[in-house]
Amino acid sequence: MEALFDFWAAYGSTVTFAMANAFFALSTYAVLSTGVLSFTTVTFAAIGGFLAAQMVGQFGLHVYLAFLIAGIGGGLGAAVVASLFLRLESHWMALASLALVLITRVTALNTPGLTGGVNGLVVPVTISQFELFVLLTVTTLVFYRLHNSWYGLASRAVREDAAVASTMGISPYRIQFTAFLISGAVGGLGGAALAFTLQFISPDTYFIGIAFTMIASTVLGGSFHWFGPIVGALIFTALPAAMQAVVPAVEDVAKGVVLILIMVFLPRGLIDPRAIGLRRAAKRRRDIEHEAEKTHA
Amino acid sequence: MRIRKFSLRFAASILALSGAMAPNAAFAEPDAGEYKIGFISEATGPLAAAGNSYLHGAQLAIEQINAEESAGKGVELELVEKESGSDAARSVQALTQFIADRDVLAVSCCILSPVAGAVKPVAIAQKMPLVLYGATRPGLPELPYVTSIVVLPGPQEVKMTKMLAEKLAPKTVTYFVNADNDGFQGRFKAAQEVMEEAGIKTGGVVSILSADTDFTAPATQAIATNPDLIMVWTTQTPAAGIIAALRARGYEGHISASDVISPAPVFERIGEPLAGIPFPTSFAAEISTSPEAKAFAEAYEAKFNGSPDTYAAQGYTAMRYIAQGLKSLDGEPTREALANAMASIAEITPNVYGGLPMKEGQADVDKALIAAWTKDGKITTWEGN
Amino acid sequence: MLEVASQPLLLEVNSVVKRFGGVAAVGGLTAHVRQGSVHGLIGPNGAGKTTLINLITGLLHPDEGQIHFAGRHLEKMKPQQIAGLGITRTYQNVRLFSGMSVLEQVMTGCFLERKAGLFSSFLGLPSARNDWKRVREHAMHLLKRVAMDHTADELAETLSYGEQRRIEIARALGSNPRLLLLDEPTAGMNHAEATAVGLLVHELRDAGITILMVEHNMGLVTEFCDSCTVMNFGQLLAEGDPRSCIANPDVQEAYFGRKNDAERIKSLR
Amino acid sequence: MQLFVEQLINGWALGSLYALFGIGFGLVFSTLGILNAAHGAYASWAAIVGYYVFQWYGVPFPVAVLCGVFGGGILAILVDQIGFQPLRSRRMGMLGALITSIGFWIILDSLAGSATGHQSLAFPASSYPNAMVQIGPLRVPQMQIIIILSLIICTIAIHLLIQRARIGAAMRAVGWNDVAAAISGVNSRVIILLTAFMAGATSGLAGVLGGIATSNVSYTLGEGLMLKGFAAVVVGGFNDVRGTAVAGIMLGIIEVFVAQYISTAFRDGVTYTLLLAFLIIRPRGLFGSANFSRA
Repeated sequence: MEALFDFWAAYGSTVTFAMANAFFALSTYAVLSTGVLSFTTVTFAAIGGFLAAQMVGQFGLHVYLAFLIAGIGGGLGAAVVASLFLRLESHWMALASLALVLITRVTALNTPGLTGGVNGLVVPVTISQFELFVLLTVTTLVFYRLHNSWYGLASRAVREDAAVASTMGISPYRIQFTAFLISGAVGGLGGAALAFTLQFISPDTYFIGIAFTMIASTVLGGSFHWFGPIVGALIFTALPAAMQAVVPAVEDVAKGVVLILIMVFLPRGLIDPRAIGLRRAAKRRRDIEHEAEKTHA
Repeated sequence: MRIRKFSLRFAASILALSGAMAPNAAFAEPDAGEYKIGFISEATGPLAAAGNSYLHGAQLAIEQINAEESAGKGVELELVEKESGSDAARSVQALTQFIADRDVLAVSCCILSPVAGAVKPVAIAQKMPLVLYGATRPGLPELPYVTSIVVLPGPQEVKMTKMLAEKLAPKTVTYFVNADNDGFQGRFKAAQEVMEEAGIKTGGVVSILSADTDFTAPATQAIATNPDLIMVWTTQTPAAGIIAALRARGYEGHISASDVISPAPVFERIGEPLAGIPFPTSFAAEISTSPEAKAFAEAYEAKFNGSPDTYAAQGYTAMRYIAQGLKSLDGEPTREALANAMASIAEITPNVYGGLPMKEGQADVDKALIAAWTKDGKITTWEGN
Repeated sequence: MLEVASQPLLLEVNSVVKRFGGVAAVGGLTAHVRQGSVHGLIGPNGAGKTTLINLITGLLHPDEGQIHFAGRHLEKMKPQQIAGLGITRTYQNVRLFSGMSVLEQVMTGCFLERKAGLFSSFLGLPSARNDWKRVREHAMHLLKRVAMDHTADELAETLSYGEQRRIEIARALGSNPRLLLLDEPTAGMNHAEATAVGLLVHELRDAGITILMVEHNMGLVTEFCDSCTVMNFGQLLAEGDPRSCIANPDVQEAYFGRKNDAERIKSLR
Repeated sequence: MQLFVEQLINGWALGSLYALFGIGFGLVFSTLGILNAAHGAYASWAAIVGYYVFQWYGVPFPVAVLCGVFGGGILAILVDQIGFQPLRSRRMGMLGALITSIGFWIILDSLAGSATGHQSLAFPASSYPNAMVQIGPLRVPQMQIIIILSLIICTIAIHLLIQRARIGAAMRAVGWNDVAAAISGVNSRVIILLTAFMAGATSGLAGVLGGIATSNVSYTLGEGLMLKGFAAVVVGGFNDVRGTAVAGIMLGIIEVFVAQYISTAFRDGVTYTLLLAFLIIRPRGLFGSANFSRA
């Protein structure tokens, strides 16, 4: 029992970080599930993180209120980004979003009044693992509901074939714009979650590291179902901790190798509803053949 | 049993609190056994070069402490490392893992001030003694749990700047400074103040960023101000690059730098252009004369086949500090007792600096060495040539 | 026939030009589709038939000319707006959504039929749930119509090509269109299957849907189309009653001239 | 005035490095459709290979540079064949290759860190031309002249190759549509290998020359080049090496002038804002042609 307790204490923080990363992965998934590869989650996270930190630090707001403001701030940021970026073709879109990540850091570095500049901000309060868990559960519930709604159906159609979807009366722009709003809000929440988890944020907190963690988590877990990013974030966060325990010398190399292996052997990620359908179809075909053989015999 | 232990420990802590003068009181000894010290290392990532020195210094200290039994009779310390790559999130994770391990009594961490800032609240909240070994932002230590054995910048720089003003008598000084590093901003301002008080003009201030690598343009900019002395207040990689670029572009005037250029690999990389450039440091193996410093340098040389730099000295000191605190405890040591014991230490012994007073959990050295590389790669005392 | 000829025009294509890098895929074409008719669009490969369909549905925009649909100009509209007017289509190479079940495909086609807003459907309000159920039944009904209801829960991409075509038709019917554009609906089908499609087309027409279909099978065109347009090199070759169109010597030459073997072409299609 | 001209040349040389790197990065993006996060590692490794070849064998400067360039090219081929080739047959699009390249980035950077002992190394001053050349009143370091000339030569050579030679036509075909290219008789495997090699070698050249000129051979070398080279490619337009060259030089000069005359704090901000502005207002870059699209 005590050993279990120790284990939890040791790796509890990994779970906390995994949950924070799950927000980022879900935010990335929100746009990716409408066929947009975007790194702008980092920007939304920065907006949310610094907003939340300032709300709590400067104005003494309650953490929950700070989360709310972070989500709204991220969503507003996303509205601006979407209106600028959605006109671009997919490749340019990805590049523009990458450029925005770089700009976000430079901006954060040069606005010390808001972000603390190079010294960053100490976030004076924290949230419990349980609160974070509840928040993530609620967010996940949102994704679950969206997945099983008209929006979910339309977004999948837009992702698979935007042109075909548009001839059915689905506006890809509106779906993708909505996706950005969701991505922004969830990214903002994630930024706040990270701020309250780390209790210290600086412009480097919201930089390339998060961008790659979230993309990798999403693709690793699977970008075709909301459960994928969550699984991906958990694995991708736990991986370094596990690697450190197993092969500390080549931790980073091992992380990279795992990433490549997964891409080569499981390109659609761990959670893939389509694979289930394909397996079922294959089984059915076998059954039919089986039946046919039986009747022959 | 429990009550007796409690009262004993209570007595011990009273003693420890009241008597920093008697930290090695023979009657109070921790129980024999193996205890772990957590070390959040930075052996990969942007600061790996320095990170390795800190780690080596700490490893050597632990080895010596165990051999000498200087943390108590039968007390065996084990150094447990967790890598952070200078990343705040990974550092926090490493710390919480140490906190979860009941055998870990204290943790040492962090080169970067922002990372230290991230780790600090966790250590305080979870009551884990944390000894900072690299971060220099003022105000980081918070008794009893967070202490720092790194000397804050300031006095050393002032001392060197005064010396330079006096010996070189420059008319114009141009400064290089890290735009994105508070520590160096502070050092630059302290130096500039000294110079301007002495009536020496500021020719220009050239800002660079830590991640920069190309310094031909900044060097051109600095040379164009026609300075008699160029003071380089930047982190290691830029400092080395700036000095190389200044010399490559034909600047023949005086240059000064900070202790970032003291490690041997920097000389290996830049070579001759570094010769004769003064820098302040609190430890340099070749010119620190105390027997402790000599012994440390010899042991380090034997173990790692290279002379220790100022970072190694800090890693070494951090472990010595923890051992000294541990030794003053009685019975089964707890983190809280260790933190209190360390908080009450006024002088770390033995130390390689020839005196390292601790004030409010913050190391403070007033002896600064002004050193410089020779052409053949040795550090000597700078005489003002 | 007379009956159809008296019907008002539903779709008018007026001197439409579409160029791709200097080559005119459609070069000043004019064509008319009457309401309540089954209109064939025929012509050899590369004649610009699919381009025309893309122009009508807004996937491409004409460089010159106008397209009218029930009195509205379509030239500058976005595909989703055109779909909103009641034009839907199928594709030459079946374009079903990967990873979706058959029912989901058809429900996506019913997107315009939904009444619940994003928010109420997200909150799962009873009205939204009822709406979802209604559309689902509608979709099932459409699947039954194309005789694919038994595959509702299967992954569409695991089905045969002919089955996928029928699902695509069901999907296109989802929003109760006024004009249905079928791009080679019988490609890759045997005669019996193709005839079934022809019968389905008539059924749809009788239910009030106007149909414009690209078709290579001359037998089907003469059997099922009320009128037709023949294209070649992006231009109009003939328009009118299918039999007279095919009898037109220009059409004969353009369509069968080079190979001079209509039967062989038919069998290849 | 002299300062102005000297800084102009400094900026030009710096920008030439960005452009050299960017040409390689852009080649892979426009021809193979891969957004390659590992590209910076090619430059780091090229510099490291050049450094160790010199350290171990004491070869003359041009040989060390050539070895580095060759190393960069070979590395690019290895990464392509191990990481990207398996994805090609599956039509994974940009995302799959991006993730794999992130994996390679982590691995190669980490190995490069080990190879250099996490230190920043430097070529000894005696190993390369490090004198100053007197041009009128100006004194210009020899390395800057070498860098500037390297970019000019590489740009012209690669531009001619792509525009004139048959290989270039084939590369464009593969870039346009690999299926169509295969049908038209282009051996796309050979073209892919060749493109990868050229890309790695060009970026490698930027790495070696930059490593020498800035006395900084380390695993972080490529990262810096990557951020700015990426900007040069976007501003210049992906499928035109001339655009990348001009944009790179421009960015270098702007960067130096912003630092000299305005403030270092704004330097990167100006670069990236310019980058974003180009993406949004003129996504095809300075010289980009209108018909580049890969849906």
